[in-house]
Amino acid sequence: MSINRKVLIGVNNLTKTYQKGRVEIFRELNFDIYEGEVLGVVGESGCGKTTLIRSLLCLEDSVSGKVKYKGINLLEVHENDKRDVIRKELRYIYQHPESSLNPGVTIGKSLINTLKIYKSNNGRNDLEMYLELVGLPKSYKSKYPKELSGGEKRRAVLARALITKPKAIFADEPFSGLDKILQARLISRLITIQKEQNLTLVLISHDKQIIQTLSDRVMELKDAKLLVR
Amino acid sequence: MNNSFQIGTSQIMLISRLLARFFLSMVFFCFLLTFIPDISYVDTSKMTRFLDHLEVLILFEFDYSIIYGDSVWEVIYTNGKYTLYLIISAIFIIIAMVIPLSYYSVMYNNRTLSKWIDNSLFAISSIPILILSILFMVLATEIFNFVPIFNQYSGEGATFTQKALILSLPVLSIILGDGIFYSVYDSAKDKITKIKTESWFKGILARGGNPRRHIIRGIVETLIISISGKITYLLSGIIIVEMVFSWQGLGMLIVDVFKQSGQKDYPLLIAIVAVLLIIIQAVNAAKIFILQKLNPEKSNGLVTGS
Amino acid sequence: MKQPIKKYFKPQNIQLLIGISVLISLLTANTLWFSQHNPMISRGPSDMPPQIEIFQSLLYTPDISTYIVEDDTWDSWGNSGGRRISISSDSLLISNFPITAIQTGSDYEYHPRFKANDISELELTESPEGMTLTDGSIQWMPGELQIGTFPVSLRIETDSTTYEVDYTLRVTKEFYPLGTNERGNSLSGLLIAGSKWTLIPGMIAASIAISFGLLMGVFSNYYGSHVASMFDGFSDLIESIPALIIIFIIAVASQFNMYLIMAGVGLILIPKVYAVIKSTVNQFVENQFVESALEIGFEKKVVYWREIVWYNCKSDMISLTTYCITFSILIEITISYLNLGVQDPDISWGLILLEGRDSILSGEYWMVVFPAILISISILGLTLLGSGAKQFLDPKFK
Amino acid sequence: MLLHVENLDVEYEKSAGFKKILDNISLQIGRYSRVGIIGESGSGKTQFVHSILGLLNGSPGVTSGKIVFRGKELLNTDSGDEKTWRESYVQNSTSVRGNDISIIFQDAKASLIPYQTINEQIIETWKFLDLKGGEKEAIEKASTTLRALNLNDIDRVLKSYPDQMSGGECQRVYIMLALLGDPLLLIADEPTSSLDDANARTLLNHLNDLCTNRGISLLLISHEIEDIIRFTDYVYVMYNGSIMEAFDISDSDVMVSTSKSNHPYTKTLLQVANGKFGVMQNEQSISSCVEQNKDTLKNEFKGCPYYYYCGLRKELSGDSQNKCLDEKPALHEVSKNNKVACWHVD
Repeated sequence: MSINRKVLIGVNNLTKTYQKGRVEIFRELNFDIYEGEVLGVVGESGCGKTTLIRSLLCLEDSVSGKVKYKGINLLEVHENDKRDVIRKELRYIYQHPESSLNPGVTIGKSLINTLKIYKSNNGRNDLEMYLELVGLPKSYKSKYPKELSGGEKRRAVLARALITKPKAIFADEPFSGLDKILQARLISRLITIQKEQNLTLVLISHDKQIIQTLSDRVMELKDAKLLVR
Repeated sequence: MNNSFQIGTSQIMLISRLLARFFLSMVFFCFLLTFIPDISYVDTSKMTRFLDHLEVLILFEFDYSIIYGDSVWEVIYTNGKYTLYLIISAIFIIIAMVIPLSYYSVMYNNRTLSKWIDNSLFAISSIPILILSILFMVLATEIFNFVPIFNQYSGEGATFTQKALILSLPVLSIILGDGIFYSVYDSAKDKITKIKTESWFKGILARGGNPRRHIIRGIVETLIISISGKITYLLSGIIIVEMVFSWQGLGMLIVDVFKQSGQKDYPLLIAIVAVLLIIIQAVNAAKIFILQKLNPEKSNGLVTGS
Repeated sequence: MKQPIKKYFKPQNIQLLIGISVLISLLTANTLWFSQHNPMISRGPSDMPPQIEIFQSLLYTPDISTYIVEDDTWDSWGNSGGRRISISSDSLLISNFPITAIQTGSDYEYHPRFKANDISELELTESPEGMTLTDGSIQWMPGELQIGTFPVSLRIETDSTTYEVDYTLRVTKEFYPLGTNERGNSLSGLLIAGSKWTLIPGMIAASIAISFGLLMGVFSNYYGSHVASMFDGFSDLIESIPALIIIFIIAVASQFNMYLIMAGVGLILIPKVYAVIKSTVNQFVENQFVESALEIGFEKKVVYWREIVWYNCKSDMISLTTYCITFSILIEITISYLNLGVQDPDISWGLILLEGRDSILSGEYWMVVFPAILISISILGLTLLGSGAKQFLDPKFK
Repeated sequence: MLLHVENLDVEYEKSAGFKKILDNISLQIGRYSRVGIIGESGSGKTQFVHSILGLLNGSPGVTSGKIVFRGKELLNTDSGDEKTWRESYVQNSTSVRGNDISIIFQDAKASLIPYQTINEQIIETWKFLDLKGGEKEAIEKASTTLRALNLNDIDRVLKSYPDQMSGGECQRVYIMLALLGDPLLLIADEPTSSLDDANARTLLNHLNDLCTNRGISLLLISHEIEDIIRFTDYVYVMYNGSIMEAFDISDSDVMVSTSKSNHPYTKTLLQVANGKFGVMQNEQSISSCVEQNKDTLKNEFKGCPYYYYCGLRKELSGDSQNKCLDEKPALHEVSKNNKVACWHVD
């Protein structure tokens, strides 16, 4: 993987404090995310790797430093135009599928609702294309999240994220809680999609083994320091 | 009244919290009183009238009641006994009936009898307390040709069954009417089915143990919470039952005060409502202490939310 | 192995069926009352038992007097009527009671059954014109003009003594299926008239409770914690005092104006709706659903109002509305029964119950039993409607 | 032979009909032996273990099969009509729990009674098994077992509630409770999956030593293949309710190379365990895997459970593929210590 790729997001001296500055999660981190690469973020559970990515995407408060994306510092973007600047292109996938799927409505309906936001007119066949892409049969669009198994829910969440055609996807523990073999199936599906769409993929996980085999570069967060390999 | 319990704070804090709630609702009651049209307050502004009522409450000016002449406390004492009897026996019978019924219906739920019990309880629960008490009256007069009104009790010649009827029918109609019993029974049943799916329940079974003691404890826990949630509802029921069976309790007093035309007896009204609210807070306090005893692990220093 | 229940016999379909039928009957009763107004409560004889025979035999024991006739005495005018000594009716030898209130044109038939079996001869000593006694059963077809009360007496001769049984028969022109009260109003008319105080005030209370409860439930999360604590304080305050006392105050303050009282009922039900909505919305906030919906690009109000409320709280709304209606019916009959609600010239179920109360002593139960049954059925029906609709709307993800 | 299970079937009633959870499972455990079961979640391993102790709560539960423990029949579905064998099954399995066979669960903290101190729970379990000796002996015996599992400051643990203890401590306490009645067989249903890797390994080591010197045979269930291979001698591979392969690894203590096992599913499992995720290419395309779940739900699918994913099937000719589709292969001996359920492996 040649390193001289175009930098998608440049981060310098990113600091996140907690309880009004008394507790520091991490301080002055500098790293770059290249376009089209698979970046792994590893660390013990509770070491703040999720908060690192969430502060990157301005989902956390009391964060200082500079996050340069297309020349704008994301941290200074005002609250109500975050929707157009950040959310259009940078997608964050939550760890638990329940927080991304509306339990009261079928998978198809929630995907169509997301499609409508991104103004893609041919809703019907787009929906089926995306379901097929993540490996769910078309008949699943009339099912409710409750009727799906763990792996299938995660595929639906992946489909929902891909619909927004993001430039980069930040996935928080997308495979935790699944069996090794199920994780393996999900991973190979994710990799094939990432290759096809030349997507930047940032994976957060506490399982070093998976991240090692998957990502081009690995960032390990250990007691507020960042070592990149 | 949220049914969570504040753990970790010491007992004094809990008592003060309940007292604050009691005082706040009394102030709210005095504020509501100012809306009652009354000839003696026709010219005074609402504010002064509100302060008047508050003064009665805070300075305990309960020595003179307009209807009954003698001091309010005498009236409360003589009539309060009967209402207290109704409340205590209602709560006691609910507990005594829910534990076996819910245990039986969940443990042997495939039997038709338990289904029959559920459906009939659900049907009865849709009958309001007023209707149920009137129907009980009709049944009593038809079968025992004796009208179970309160003043018959002290009358001579009242046989044992008549006395028993007079005492039991009001309590039964409070419990079964308006779905009070059914909702407590239902929450107890849900709790048992939930316990049966807990992994510590399966743990007990796996160790060859007999989980009956734990199921009963679970029922008692839900009972306390759902009864304390329903206590204000129970008091409304008591007012109705006292009117139908003409019991000389606080409920009848309240209705008489409200039915008075002209000068309303405010000190008596405030005193009665104060007593009722104290009963409500007492039940809440009992709930908190019993729950702390049932869940010891939650009370020693661990701060957990509701 | 038993097959799972057929699709259409599921419990919620049955509940829906009962609920809708009760709702429709209440609505028809309302429209009937508003369209015809007074003529339904026609003036009839007072304290008439229900003319439907089963009800009359069940709910009313007619007063029958029985006599023993000394056959060998002559009265002063020389005819052989003989002196009559009245005996208490419970030593009556007749085991089934006659129907004593009928309508003109209906064919009346009464076949007395006797406890003693040594009956030698039956004879109708006194009867309205046209009544016949044929082989042990009295038959009669009252003509159009025969209205009013007619005494009937039956002589029964056994081997040892002769008895005589008297009762009065009342014939009316109109048909009173459920009987009449002291002032002669037909109970069925009264009940239909009374139904106007069920759905309309119920809708008032429900609309207030649901709208305020919903707004408070959503805004308590929408605008952050200080708003939430204000709403919590408000709902705790209302719930701390027993509902009936607050209703009494509102009733007295509004001089028994039912619409204001029902608005008060709506106010009292707000905390209940608020608690349900708040807990559902809190669930979505806690498991980061709101944050991820915002992150994917929905606006805040779309997330709250469509994703959470419209998709997930619809079923709770319906079951809460039916609860509010049943609660307001409950309150209406209670305060009218205590004479603090609907006042005399007006009609409501509570008032009928109040009138019926003193008729219990005199054994006329129909004035109490019919409204009681009707109220219970309508409350049961509405509750079933609520729970059936709730299960029907969200069977999938519950 | 300590425990002998013969073609056990378990079915659950679902809205779409009856789903076969276990399809004729047979298994033997000898005295002092170590047996492991590998399988994905949802392959029915937990249901199998619970059915031995009669802890299944779905209906109808066990439909046919035989379970014999030390010669005594716990379950025998062809010994009379359903009512009698079900009653004797419930009776026997309850009598066996705690003193002959005991089980430890996945989430130990949730399997302990939340509102009782560990002390009270020991005494209560002691009374359940009505063992001789008073409370002092119970605490004494419990502390020796806890020391064997090298739990530090036992007195604090005895007085505390489950919420106040870490996952590892809870699991050790629960193992102690399970061994209080000196059972002959200990079933460990994924004991370490809620712990992180470090103390999972130490816990299993202690458990293994405890079982060896107390002569308790161990049935270890897990989806972590390394634990199974390190701690057991005989391994059953379960997939979708039936046994795919059973092989003996007592002689080879080194990490089993893929050649040792023959069934395609076991091969994929072992490769995934070694971190080679590229292996997925030799499986069928993933979308077909979802169709397969739907069919088994309605019980019409009589073919091999691994049919949809099977990589081996891709190179086969048409008619041999139909053989996989319409008939389920039975376990047959392939070599001295290896049985495989696949038509095309011999």
